[in-house]
Amino acid sequence: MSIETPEKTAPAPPRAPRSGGAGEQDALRAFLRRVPWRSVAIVVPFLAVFVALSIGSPAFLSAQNIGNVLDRQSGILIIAAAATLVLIAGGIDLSVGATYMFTAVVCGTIIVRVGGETGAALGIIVGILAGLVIGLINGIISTYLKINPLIATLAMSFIILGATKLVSQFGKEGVGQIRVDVPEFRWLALLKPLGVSLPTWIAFIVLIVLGVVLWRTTFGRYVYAAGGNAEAARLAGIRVNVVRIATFAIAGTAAGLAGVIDLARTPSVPENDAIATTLTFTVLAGIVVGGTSILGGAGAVWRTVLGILFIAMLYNGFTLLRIDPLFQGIALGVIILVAVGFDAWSRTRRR
Amino acid sequence: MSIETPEKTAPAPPRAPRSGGAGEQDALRAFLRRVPWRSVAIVVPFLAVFVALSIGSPAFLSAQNIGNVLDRQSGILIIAAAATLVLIAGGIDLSVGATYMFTAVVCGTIIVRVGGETGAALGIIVGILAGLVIGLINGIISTYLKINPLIATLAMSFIILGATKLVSQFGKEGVGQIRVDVPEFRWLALLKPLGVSLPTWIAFIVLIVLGVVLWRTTFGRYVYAAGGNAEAARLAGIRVNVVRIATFAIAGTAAGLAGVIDLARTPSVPENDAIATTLTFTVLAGIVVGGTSILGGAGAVWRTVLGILFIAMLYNGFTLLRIDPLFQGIALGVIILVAVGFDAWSRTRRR
Amino acid sequence: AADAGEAPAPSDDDSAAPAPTEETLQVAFISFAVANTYDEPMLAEIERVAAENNIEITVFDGNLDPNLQVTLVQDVIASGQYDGLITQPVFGPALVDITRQAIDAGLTVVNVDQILGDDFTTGATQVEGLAANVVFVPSEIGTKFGEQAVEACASQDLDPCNVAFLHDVKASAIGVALYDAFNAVVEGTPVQIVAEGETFYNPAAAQTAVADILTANADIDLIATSDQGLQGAVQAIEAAGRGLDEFLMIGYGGSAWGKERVSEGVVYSNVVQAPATEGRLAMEAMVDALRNGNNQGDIDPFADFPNNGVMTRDTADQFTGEWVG
Amino acid sequence: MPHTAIADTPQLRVELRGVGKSFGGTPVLRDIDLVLEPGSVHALVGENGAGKSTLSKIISGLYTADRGQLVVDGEREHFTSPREALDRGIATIAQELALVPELTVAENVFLGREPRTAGWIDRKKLKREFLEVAARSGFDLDPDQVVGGMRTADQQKVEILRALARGASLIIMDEPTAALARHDAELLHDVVRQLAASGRTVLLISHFLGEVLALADTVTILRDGRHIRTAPAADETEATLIEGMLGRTLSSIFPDKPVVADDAPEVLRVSDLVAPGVNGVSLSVKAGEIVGLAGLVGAGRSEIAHAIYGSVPRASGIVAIDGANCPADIPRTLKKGIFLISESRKEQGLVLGRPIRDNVTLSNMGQIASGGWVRTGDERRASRGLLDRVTVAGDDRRDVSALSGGNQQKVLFGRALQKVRKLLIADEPTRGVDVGSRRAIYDLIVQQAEQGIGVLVISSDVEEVLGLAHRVLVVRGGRIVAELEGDAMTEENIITAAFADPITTGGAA
Ligand SMILES: Nc1ncnc2c1ncn2[C@@H]1O[C@H](COP(=O)(O)OP(=O)(O)OP(=O)(O)O)[C@@H](O)[C@H]1O
Ligand SMILES: Nc1ncnc2c1ncn2[C@@H]1O[C@H](COP(=O)(O)OP(=O)(O)OP(=O)(O)O)[C@@H](O)[C@H]1O
Ligand SMILES: [Mg+2]
Ligand SMILES: [Mg+2]
Repeated sequence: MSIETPEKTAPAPPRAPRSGGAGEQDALRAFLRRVPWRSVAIVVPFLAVFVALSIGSPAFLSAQNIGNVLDRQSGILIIAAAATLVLIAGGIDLSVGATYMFTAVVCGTIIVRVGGETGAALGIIVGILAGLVIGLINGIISTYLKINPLIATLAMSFIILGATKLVSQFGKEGVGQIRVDVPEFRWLALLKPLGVSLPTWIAFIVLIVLGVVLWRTTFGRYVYAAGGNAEAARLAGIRVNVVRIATFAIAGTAAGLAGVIDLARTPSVPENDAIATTLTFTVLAGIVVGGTSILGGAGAVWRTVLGILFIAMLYNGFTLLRIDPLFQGIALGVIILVAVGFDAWSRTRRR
Repeated sequence: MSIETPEKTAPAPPRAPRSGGAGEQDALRAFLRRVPWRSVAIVVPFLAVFVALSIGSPAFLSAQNIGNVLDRQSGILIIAAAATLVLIAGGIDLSVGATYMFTAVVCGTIIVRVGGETGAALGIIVGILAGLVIGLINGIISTYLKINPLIATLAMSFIILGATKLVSQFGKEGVGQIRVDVPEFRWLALLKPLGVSLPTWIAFIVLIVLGVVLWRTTFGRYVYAAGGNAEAARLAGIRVNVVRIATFAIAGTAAGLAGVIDLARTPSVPENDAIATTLTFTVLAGIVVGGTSILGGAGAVWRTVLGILFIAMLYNGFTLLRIDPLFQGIALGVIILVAVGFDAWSRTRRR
Repeated sequence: AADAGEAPAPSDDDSAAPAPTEETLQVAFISFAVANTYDEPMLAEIERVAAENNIEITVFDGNLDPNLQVTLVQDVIASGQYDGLITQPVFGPALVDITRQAIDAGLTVVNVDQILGDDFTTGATQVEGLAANVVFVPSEIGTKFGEQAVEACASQDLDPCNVAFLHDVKASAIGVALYDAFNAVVEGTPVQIVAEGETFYNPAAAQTAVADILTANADIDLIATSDQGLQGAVQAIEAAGRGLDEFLMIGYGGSAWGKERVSEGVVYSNVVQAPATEGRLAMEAMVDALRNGNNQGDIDPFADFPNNGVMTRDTADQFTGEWVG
Repeated sequence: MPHTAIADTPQLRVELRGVGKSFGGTPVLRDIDLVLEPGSVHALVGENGAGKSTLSKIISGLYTADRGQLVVDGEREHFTSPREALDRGIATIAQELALVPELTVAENVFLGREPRTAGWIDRKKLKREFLEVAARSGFDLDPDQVVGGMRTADQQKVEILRALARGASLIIMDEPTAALARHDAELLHDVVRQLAASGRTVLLISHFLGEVLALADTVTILRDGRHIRTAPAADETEATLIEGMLGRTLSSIFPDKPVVADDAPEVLRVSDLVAPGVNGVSLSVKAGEIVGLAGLVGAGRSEIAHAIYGSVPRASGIVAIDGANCPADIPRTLKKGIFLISESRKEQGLVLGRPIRDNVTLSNMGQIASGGWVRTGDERRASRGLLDRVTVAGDDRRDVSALSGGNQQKVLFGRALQKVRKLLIADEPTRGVDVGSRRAIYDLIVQQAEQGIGVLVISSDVEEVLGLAHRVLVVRGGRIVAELEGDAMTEENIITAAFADPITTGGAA
């Protein structure tokens, strides 16, 4: 599992409404204070569910099942990790689902139209670049044009979904659907280096890179600062708008990459706005369940990974345990409430 | 049109990061400062589109068409107005769509099972009460249990949608659907006092009431205070949690009312989670386009009405003008960007 | 790459001869969802027949949202620009009222593909005054599907025969009707549903569901689901490193993809749906009603299909595969 | 109904017995005994983080004590919310402004106590009562102005009016004058005296010892959460208070001014600068020179600082560092060697929720990173070194919001020290800072000047400007209206210039 993304040195505690100077405290207390309760908080229900499923279903812990879960979540994990940066920097991107679908359609259209290895290579590159461009546009309108990122990316997602439908007209031969079941392209999903699917590897690498960028680079610091206190960041010499645009660009590129990967996995594009909306929703739900604040300034990639995998694990478990689909929603909701409630409770305890 | 909901006395100015200090200003400046630029900002694109459509399509301004638009938006307007209170008080309710669907199913099931006038009356009452109860639960878990309202109501919506499916099993006779095409109930949608549909009247009254409550009552002040600065509100002796729970309860009740009204209009319940999600999405989009902040503390009911009707008017216009569906999404996105961009631009100008 | 299912040639000469001199008529088509592979051939046929008869079609995108469809019909009535209306309901009960209003407003209304009304077990018209009703009946599909499940299991003498059943949307009206009919047929046979999932008409979702089902159940014999579901199932089986021949598969939908798999023998059989035929029949009925004032009433789109509308390996080449899948 | 009539306010005797309070295991208050006599002004002094605000929050119901009792008029009370304390007649002016930004002045003042008829706000009465309260205090505020856009000082006045409007018997004032200019502070002093004369109790927390001695009947000193002593104010002097607070003596609040060489080069030259709130400013600062910018609140001093720093667009004019033009773009001004410590550490300075370490190094990541990659070892050392220089002890991986106000201010100072600069602008560097820390900050400013750095100090505290600066520029209406040097640098001259009628001096228009 790719949850070992390095942990932030000092976990961001909730912003206490007000506090003063800490006099002196002894070493033990200082240590206890430093134990990342908030992190533990979400890790505990995650592990609890993991253990429960391992016991409840013999198939759960099988290499195949874990492999399946990770493989199918690779796209979402990539997007969610990048979207975490956007949130931390104080933005929000509601267009990732639409971008994901758009890039898949663009990539597929090129593969169908150009064909062969050239087509596949071109499709992959142009698909990812399309994501980058959309991300840049999102970033620019929500910073320089000062449109609230929520509306900016919502409106963008209408536009992108519209564009998707137009592009897909070119990807079809006559009446039909873009289908790219060609080996020149599908290796992207079918290769299994060291027994782990290529999408999983790609996701793993992207998560590590984004996690480390956030944790150990100046850019990462600027991302936290931009979201934590934009005015202070600006006065400290950080180009907040540039940082925010960069996070949007990263999210767009990630959505592009995920769209391309999932196209190779599927390998066809369902044209359905609801899928785009659901994806955006799932991504945000995972991020928030992981504990990253939508208000910006706090959060981490590893949290998002936990949040996304937590929900994915539940769905996987429902199927393995043969829980009637009619009851799955209720179970999911209750488990999330318990998990997040535990998190909230442990944070109150901290004081 | 019911957009004449009273305006807040003092328009909320943007929180300037802090800018050039005007030392002393004369009366004119003081007056100009108080002109509600922000309000004007969203009114201008609204009127522009309204006029453009009136010119572009002869059918647009017809009593029938305007009546249609208002009638079909009545449920959404009711929910959105109430959800505006939740946002202003610093919460957010992602479960309104699910609640809407749940109450419709509960109401429909009772009407089918009990039958007659008793069934209709009972269905209406229990449906609305179900909304109230859900709202109270939302409020309690997101205040006293300290679960972020975003996650709390998201998880609740999974639970409610699951419950909807279970309840609907009882509402069907055999393979069919819950259908409540009985006059004892449908008068709710079919009556047209003074030529305007009853749902439109109900929406009109609810909007006026909520608008005035927000504008002129102490409760309204507390709603702004709870969202604008919860700590300050608490220090001033306001029971912030109670105020927030009340807004959630209002939103739940509104969703219940809207579910009942729309059931009478339709008069059957589609079992489709996507509809619930879309409704929540539409409601939030309308609120945000109208200019209410999702960060709380600022906004107004009339803004929400404008935002919802703006989007509804655009869709209506697309149909009347026979715009190719493939281009509608793009057009919608671009127009929203322009409208909100204008709003943002006029706010920058203010300084 | 999948070849697009060619639109079936017009089966016979039109009942209403085109009369180019007649005035151009306006017909609105309230689609299920415009960007949808199942709907595309239907729309193409509707437009082809319309063009031949000097009729202009305006397409509206229902986008899988019944409320939106109601809204669109309201707008169509209010605009006063249309002579005819074709509905393809996302959710039959929701459109009943507004369709009545459209009929009262003088529009000629034809319903296509999906049930308009609340009874999903009959192809009979449920709204008085429809010019024609050209639908598939979910419970009939379910019955045929159940029969195919029994046959497929019998073909390999499996008793019990463990079935993974993937709903499209379990709680949907169509889903319920189809599943109930399926169950009614398989009751008392070796067919046993041991796993369920949902596809949401999306191969990727089906892939996920089937992967999990295969992980949890070592002994699945037959996978029963729609064509989109089967696409996902094939991906999942291949991804799991299992052989396609280890499983019996039956589908419904009658797509070109499904036809191909049936003729290859990968899929045992496929219960046909016929969007293009439906589109053609619906538009022809519309022309007939508008130009000649003839209401054709209930039309069974499968009337002319061979083998009771079921593709098997032997009969596959008698079918067209009307949509791509 | 708000009771605005003073006569019918009951007197209240509030007592703390053995009160203790800890946060996360760290004791913040230990065994405090305190009696607040009715009709008196009781001052509470102590270093930043001594526990003054915590103590006041226990009385006002925001916190509950872990140990000990709160006794009001002989009854044991156990407030669980500010609401209960308010009902008992205890109102608070919080240290951090607690206003609702989107509501108007009058609405904020009467928040929670609106004159109403069955839930409806009686707007006429609201206004009338507001005017009454405002008149009583002497503060001039527009009741209909939205609070969010107002300057800090005016917001502070709203906060004060709110406590008055409650008609409370005990009013807790937590550093009410920290953000007020002298004139407004004096108005508040009158109010405090009035309150005490009318039999109410005022608990005053302040770092201005002069103010404390002038107003208070009784003074209580806290140090590290411990009660040091309570004594009549008449028995105390600034020196005894400081000794009690710090546990050591402080010979003088201000360090000696460094010597500026006559031939010291000019580091900063500003010519005809026009920007929002700045109406044509020219000034210069020499290497090693400390220049003070004085003026009333809202005079435009902060605006001048921001225009020089380049954080707001300039309409015209030139800012030159060492003779080289400096564009209005923060990263580039930083490179040229200008650094601004802005006036509001919470809004413009610190990233709360992030570690102290990140906050200290934020402006100069290049020094501890190669190619964007942070060398954590270097960062740890750099951060430790800077924090040692500004005397902030403890683990620097803690959230910066865990520090007391004074220490937060020092963290910001540490950020300025990370690199050798040419010009340091310090805007209200000691707002809310205790005497001990204040001296530490002055020492830092002087150290900087001694190294040849030009310093521009902005302060509303005239004494501070006089005590630190070699030269004082008085600002009014976005212009420099006076330049005072040597013997001309007197409080009277500054105040005269700051208030002077524009027509007689012809300075402002
Ligand atoms: N909510 C809280 N959580 C944790 N620690 C706190 C909290 N509030 C205060 N503290 C700690 O309690 C101590 C006392 O804080 P307090 O605010 O009472 O100081 P103060 O005397 O008012 O200081 P200042 O003069 O800076 O206002 C400080 O060490 C502070 O860090
Ligand atoms: N509504 C407003 N719009 C624009 N500028 C404002 C507004 N309210 C306050 N300001 C400016 O913001 C600045 C910061 O206010 P603050 O109370 O901190 O003043 P100050 O910094 O003490 O005064 P100075 O400007 O002399 O430094 C003020 O100078 C004031 O002119
Ligand atoms: Mg304090
Ligand atoms: Mg200032």
